[in-house]
Amino acid sequence: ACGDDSGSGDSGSGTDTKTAKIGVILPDSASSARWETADRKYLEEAFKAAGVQYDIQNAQGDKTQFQTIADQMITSGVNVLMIVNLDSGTGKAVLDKAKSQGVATIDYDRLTLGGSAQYYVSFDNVAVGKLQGEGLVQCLTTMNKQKPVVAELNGSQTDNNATLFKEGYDSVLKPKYTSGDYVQGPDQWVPDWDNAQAGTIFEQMLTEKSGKIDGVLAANDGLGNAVISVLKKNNLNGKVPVTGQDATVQGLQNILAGDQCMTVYKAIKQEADAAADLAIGLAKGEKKDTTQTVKDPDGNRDVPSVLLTPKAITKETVKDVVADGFVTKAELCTGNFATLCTQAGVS
Amino acid sequence: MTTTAHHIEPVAVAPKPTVGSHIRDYLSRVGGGDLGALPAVLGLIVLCVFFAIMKPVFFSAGNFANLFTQGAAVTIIAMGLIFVLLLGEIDLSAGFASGVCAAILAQLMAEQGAPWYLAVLAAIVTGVVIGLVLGFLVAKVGIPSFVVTLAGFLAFQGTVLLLIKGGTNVSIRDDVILAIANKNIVPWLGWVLTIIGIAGYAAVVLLSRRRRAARGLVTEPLAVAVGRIAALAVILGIAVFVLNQERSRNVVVVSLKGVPIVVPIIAALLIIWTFILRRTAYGRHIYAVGGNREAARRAGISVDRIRISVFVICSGMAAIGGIVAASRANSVDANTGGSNVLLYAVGAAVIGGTSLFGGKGRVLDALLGGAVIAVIDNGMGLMGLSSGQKFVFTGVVLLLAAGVDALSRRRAAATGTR
Amino acid sequence: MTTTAHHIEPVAVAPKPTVGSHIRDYLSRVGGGDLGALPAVLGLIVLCVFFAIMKPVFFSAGNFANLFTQGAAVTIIAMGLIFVLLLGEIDLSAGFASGVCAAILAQLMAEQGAPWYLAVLAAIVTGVVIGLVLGFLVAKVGIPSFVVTLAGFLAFQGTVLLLIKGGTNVSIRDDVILAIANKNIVPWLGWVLTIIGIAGYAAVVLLSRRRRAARGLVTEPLAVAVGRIAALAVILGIAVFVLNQERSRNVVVVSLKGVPIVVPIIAALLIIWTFILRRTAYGRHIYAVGGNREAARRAGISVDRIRISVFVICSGMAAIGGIVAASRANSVDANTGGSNVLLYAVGAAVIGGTSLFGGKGRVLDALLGGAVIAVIDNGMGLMGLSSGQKFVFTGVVLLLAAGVDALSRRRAAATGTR
Amino acid sequence: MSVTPLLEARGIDKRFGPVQVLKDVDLTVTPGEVTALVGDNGAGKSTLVKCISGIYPIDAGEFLFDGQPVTIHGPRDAAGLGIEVVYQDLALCDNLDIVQNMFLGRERRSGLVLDEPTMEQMAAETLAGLSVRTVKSLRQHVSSLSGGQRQTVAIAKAVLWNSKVVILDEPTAALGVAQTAQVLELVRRLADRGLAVVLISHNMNDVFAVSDRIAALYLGQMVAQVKTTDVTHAQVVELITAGRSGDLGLAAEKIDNGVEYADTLTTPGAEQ
Amino acid sequence: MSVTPLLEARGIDKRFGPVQVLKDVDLTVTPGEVTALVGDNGAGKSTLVKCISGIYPIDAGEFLFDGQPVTIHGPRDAAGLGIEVVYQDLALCDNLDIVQNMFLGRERRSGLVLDEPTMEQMAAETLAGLSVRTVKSLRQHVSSLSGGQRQTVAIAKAVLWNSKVVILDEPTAALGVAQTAQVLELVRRLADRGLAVVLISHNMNDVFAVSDRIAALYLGQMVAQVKTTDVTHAQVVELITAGRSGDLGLAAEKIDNGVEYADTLTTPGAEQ
Ligand SMILES: Nc1ncnc2c1ncn2[C@@H]1O[C@H](COP(=O)(O)OP(=O)(O)OP(=O)(O)O)[C@@H](O)[C@H]1O
Ligand SMILES: Nc1ncnc2c1ncn2[C@@H]1O[C@H](COP(=O)(O)OP(=O)(O)OP(=O)(O)O)[C@@H](O)[C@H]1O
Ligand SMILES: [Mg+2]
Ligand SMILES: [Mg+2]
Repeated sequence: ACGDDSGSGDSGSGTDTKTAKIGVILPDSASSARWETADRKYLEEAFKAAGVQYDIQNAQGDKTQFQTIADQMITSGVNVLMIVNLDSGTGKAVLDKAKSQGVATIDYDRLTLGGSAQYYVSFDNVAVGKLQGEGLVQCLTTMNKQKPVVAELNGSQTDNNATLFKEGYDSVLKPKYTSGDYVQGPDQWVPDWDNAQAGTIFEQMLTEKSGKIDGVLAANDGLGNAVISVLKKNNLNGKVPVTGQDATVQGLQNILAGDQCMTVYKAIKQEADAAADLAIGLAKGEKKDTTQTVKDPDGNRDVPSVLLTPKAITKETVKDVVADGFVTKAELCTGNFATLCTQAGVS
Repeated sequence: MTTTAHHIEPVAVAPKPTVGSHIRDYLSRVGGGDLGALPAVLGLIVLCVFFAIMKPVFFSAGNFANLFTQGAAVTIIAMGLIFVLLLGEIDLSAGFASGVCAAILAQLMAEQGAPWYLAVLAAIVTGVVIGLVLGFLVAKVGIPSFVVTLAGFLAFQGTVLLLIKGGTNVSIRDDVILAIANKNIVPWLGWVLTIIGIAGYAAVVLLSRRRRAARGLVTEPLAVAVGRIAALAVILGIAVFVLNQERSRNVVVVSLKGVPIVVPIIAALLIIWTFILRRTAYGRHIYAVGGNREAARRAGISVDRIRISVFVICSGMAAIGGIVAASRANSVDANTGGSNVLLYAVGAAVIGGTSLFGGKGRVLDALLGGAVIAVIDNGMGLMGLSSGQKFVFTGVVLLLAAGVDALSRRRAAATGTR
Repeated sequence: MTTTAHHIEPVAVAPKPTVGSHIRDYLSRVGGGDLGALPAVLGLIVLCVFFAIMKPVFFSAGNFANLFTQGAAVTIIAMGLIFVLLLGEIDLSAGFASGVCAAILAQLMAEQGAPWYLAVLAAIVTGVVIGLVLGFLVAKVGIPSFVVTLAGFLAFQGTVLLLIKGGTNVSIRDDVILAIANKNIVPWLGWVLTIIGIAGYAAVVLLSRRRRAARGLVTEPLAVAVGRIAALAVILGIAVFVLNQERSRNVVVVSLKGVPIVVPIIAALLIIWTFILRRTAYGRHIYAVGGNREAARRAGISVDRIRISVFVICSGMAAIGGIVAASRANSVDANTGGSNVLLYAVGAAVIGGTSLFGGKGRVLDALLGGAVIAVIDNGMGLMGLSSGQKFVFTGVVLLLAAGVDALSRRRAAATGTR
Repeated sequence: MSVTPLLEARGIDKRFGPVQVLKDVDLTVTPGEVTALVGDNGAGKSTLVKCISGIYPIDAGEFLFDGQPVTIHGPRDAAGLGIEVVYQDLALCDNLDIVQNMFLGRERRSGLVLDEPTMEQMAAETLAGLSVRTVKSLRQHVSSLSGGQRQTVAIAKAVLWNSKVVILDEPTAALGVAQTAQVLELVRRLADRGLAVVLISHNMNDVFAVSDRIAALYLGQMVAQVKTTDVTHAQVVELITAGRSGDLGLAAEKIDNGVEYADTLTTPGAEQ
Repeated sequence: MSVTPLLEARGIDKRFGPVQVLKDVDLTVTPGEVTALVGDNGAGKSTLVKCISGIYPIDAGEFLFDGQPVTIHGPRDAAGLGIEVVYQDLALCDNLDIVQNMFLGRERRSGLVLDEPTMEQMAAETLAGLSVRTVKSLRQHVSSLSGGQRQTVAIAKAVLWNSKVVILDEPTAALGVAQTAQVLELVRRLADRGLAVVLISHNMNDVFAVSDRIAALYLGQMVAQVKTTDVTHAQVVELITAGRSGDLGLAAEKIDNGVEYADTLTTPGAEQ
């Protein structure tokens, strides 16, 4: 319904730093580790630095909860609302409600289709998927696998980002399947990104293929770890490349151990800082310009956007993540990993 | 057998009760543990005071309106669940059944372009059919309801996914459907409905009093009857007054006042189902089957039919709940009716005082328990805790609210009545 | 009172049963509906045949071994739940309680660098403490167990999040813990344990037979007793034989054979808890409280203590289940013990034949029901369906398995015995 | 036996799993008469009643009502024929009050709505006629009633309706002196009004006081159905405890049968 | 009254919410004697028993055991004092078998393990002494027993133990002729062994046959406690139904009290 451009910036005007208050709703803590460990931290730092009031909450994957939190934030007087939607429907409902109450809005990490947010700040999720696909191809090539059978373990089918990731890596893998270079193996979604279920699902893939799986496209590090634990049980770890995402400590350790082939590092600090910058501006009644836009096909409008590029991490580049401060050496290089860290040049 | 000296006296002669005796009676009943809705109401008050102290904004008109729309879907589903629980059965699938119905609604409108009334009809019919199937499997095939509805829980979860074709979500654009959970009725209409409600209640109370008096049965004193009516009028009046306040943050942009549309919907459902449970033979039979299935069977009640019917009611209400949820979310996706919806709905019923073992419960319980859960959710949303803290806190607060209830009922048990 | 003509005869004189009479008796009991484990076993066979036809690889030694490790955690949690269900209570928090215990285990090892045995101890102690708190709230404060454990469900979910600091995964790197769900015992040890098990069973059966005979009580014929022992020996023998087959995909790289370590763990738990339920006064009292709480109280049983204790057992077993789950996943995350774990565990108990109303159930039920659920999950994993289809299919298959059970029990009800 | 029987049971067999509880039982119930059904504990009296009212399906045999064969699949069918039963295990809903229990399954309505005032009034009248004086309120849940009060409610429930056959399974077991007298009087009155009444009782005084005919069950077999005036106290007690008395009851060899019937009992000292 | 009473209740008050069920009740139980507790339906007999055994907390009054004041907080305390009760609502666990029910709460063990053979043997012996002949197996669930069989199990359960006081609440209500005789004999035997026995019954023949002393409750008040030999049948019945008989029982004005007591009852025709 609401499709007009939101460039006017009429909302939030007339407020000063004292009453500026920013609400942030994070989606969950199951689909990825980042929300609670990274985003919350960086956003808090940025807001504190700017001296604005803020309220960051997590909807725990519950849409009703998501809307409730939004209602509560609007009630408690935020003038900028930044959301990571759980789906476009509730996202749109929240954005529209906020707009009708004169609250400025930002789509963080996920675009709300048909929504009314002033800005969109994100990594390119399709690009993330592409990196995963390319990473897997790279590993399979170095391992010199002929006509490898590739299994795909997608994220939650109910998460739109999972669909975007899949779109990305399928764009790399599909041509290989059609050309006959690769053999398409089992391809399943993991409900709720649940790692335990992922283990069973992969174990059954392996059983069904009688062990003939040569590469696994796992959508994030948690799923990757579930795959690796099954491979370990069959002493196949290290022999079958597995992908990941999020550059978690666990994923990086698996990479160092040689069990995981790559992960995707999204410099969340950059994303958080960019979003915080825009939010603080809106809260203070300033209107900042962005260079990029993203087309919202549902709302038929170009959303002013800040898009950041993800980065593939392999054994060689693990040190970059530490250097970035995304994970600390102390948490990464525990126990046996100390030596591996040194080998990989982590300092 | 010696049967001397027995004289048939009239069972006893009761003096006409007075206001004083009535109040004394009530106090002694409460003292003796017959608490009715008191503990749930008490728990609710404690919660509200707590949140109001922690976050004064909790007590704003805007937040009051939020409460209703936030708790509506769970409360409606809980109302349906009451019927299943009254028989000592359970329906784990009610949450996702609401999802299936919502998905049908959304798809019919989005893909077939069906008008809203057809879509609503289709959703409710779907709910009824689901209930028929579940009820048949429980009553006629004899599979325990926990297993049947666990299977339903899984199957409907899948059905939603299939209906909305994977991870996308289907937007709802129809204004009528969207209005349900997002719009308010104009202030004057709120007052009109309130007055109709109070007048209706007064008519029922006074008429049934007159009918009893005509038969020479004991009646409550007129003053007490009038008191009840007045109490209802005051509560409704205050609520409507508050909801009719302006609650827009920016009046220039938009004016926001009036009773949310879901409120009269819930009120209507409450009245209808309470009437059916309390005043019809069917409702009586539900209690009988829940209290003692064998006794009900021996009394000639068609137990199977009752068992099937409650599942139909439950799934039908789930369909309505699903429509409200879809309206509130402006969309339907694979999670509609999922996550905590079911547990919250059953929890609402149980907190309200409905027993999981059957035979004991009222539709009003769903409302009271739903209010407790909505208040906790709402208040917690204002506190700004991290998600871990929030879960822990919600659990603890829920426990405290239930503890008020339990401790007051314990006093009852101690006096021997339960 | 006329009391002529009554002669105290010995209650009756039972002829010594023969093998024939025993078999006839059994058949007539089955015909009369006293089915025991039969329906669950039947359902299991139907499922296996179905999946074997759909996917022949289902019947491979490797998949057989998978089954055990996949179903272990849910089965162990279900075993603990049996105790709570036997009292007619419910523990919704068992899933996340297992998550909390697993998180404690993982964090102690990862952050404190604690040795595995200390971590395991801490996890189990945590479980016990959780059980004590839940039990206290249910038995002493008097809050319905559904509400208490719903609060626990929420609070523990939050606790897991807090323990693992948000959404991270805590890896488990300790070899002993990892071995539990991922390694096998050497083939010869498998055989030794099997033989010990069979010998123990034989000793118990024959000894109790001898003791009854010594008192002149009716005993089952020796042939029947020997037959039971032989049956157990055959089943165990085949299972161990199959599991001792080579199932590595690549024998050159690694040899993979032997009974998974979880199997003897589950067997030990099964034997211990069955012993406690069937052969001790404590177990008897659990059944009594579940069957008729008031009668148990009048018999001088300390009902509160029993009620608390079952929650302790349940949460303690959840802790063990959590450890197994952590071992299998090689890590602990915010979802450990979440999603469908609880519903599957309760479902396992109910499918096995345990009643949600208390008084009826065995620890073996958890195993049978757990097997049904594991087989469904396992077979479904082989089929490669989309998520939506998978959910629907799982629901339907679950229903079919339960339907076999229900229909065979219906025959029982028709003859009037239930 | 000149009046045609209203209800006849012929060759009823009933087994619970391996245990045969009723064996080829015949019973004739005549309108205007009180038939006392007697038998030892566990003889099968209550089971027979439950078979008649359709609670248990029978394994063999048939029922005739007014001379016509009928099939009774459940309590609804029995009620449809005008058979009203007071069960030994009273079958009241503890969560309902006295009035609600008394009218269960046959609620009075005005339109759709339950007609509570009428029901309450009728219940009060019926209970008053049964010497109930200590009930505090008709709106009391039956779970809070004393044993005798519960039994009175169950009896009152059965006699509220215009039925043709009333079966009472030990109706006075928990009743006080006055209440027992009232119920016996009521039983006689029902029969005099032309109903067929079956009374189960262990109290021989009561049986001889009100019954016209006595049917004796012994270990699941009907051993005699005789006029009350034709037998003595002692004879009936003998029939109950031994299965025969003089030329009444089972033939000698049949009694052996009866003992064999109990042969699955687990007992000590069985070492033969 | 020369022997010191074993158990004494003094001034017991008990109310359920607004309803006062026991009013200042005194009761004395002497060892070696059978005290019959009589009263109309709903007089409060069962409630009194449940107060003594600690199932209901009392509102006022005290208990003396062997002359010492005692507090009884629950059935465990009562059992600890040696008080054993057969309740009117039998309180058996339907999901357990006969042996399991009989030994509930006092299981025999050898070491940790239940000693099933011993228990089964003892159960069989006790039941045989109570004329139970139709029970098929001691391993039968009590849910499948007939009314009389259930009652016998409950009685057998109570007399298995070496207690000092045995209270039986209408123990013979559902029993057959032979079984009733056995139980009455047993009651007499228990008293003769020096136990204090309280027997509640509505059957005056039984009361006069076995009791040494009669205590009569009327609408929650103890109206008389007399030697059985000092009163007649008719007197006792009058005490039960009217609260007084000649100079026994309540004074005239107190009876009015009794009627006022029932004043909350909902009744028709109350238009005064
Ligand atoms: N559901 C059942 N399953 C197995 N046996 C049963 C069942 N119901 C009753 N019996 C057995 O059937 C026999 C007859 O029981 P029934 O209740 O008919 O006796 P009754 O004549 O009414 O005795 P009472 O005078 O004690 O009430 C008893 O031995 C009883 O144990
Ligand atoms: N839990 C309760 N709540 C309220 N009233 C009760 C409760 N239990 C018993 N009463 C009432 O107390 C009175 C006494 O009951 P009680 O069972 O002691 O009678 P009784 O003398 O044993 O009668 P009976 O001979 O019928 O067994 C009755 O009027 C009964 O309705
Ligand atoms: Mg009977
Ligand atoms: Mg009594």
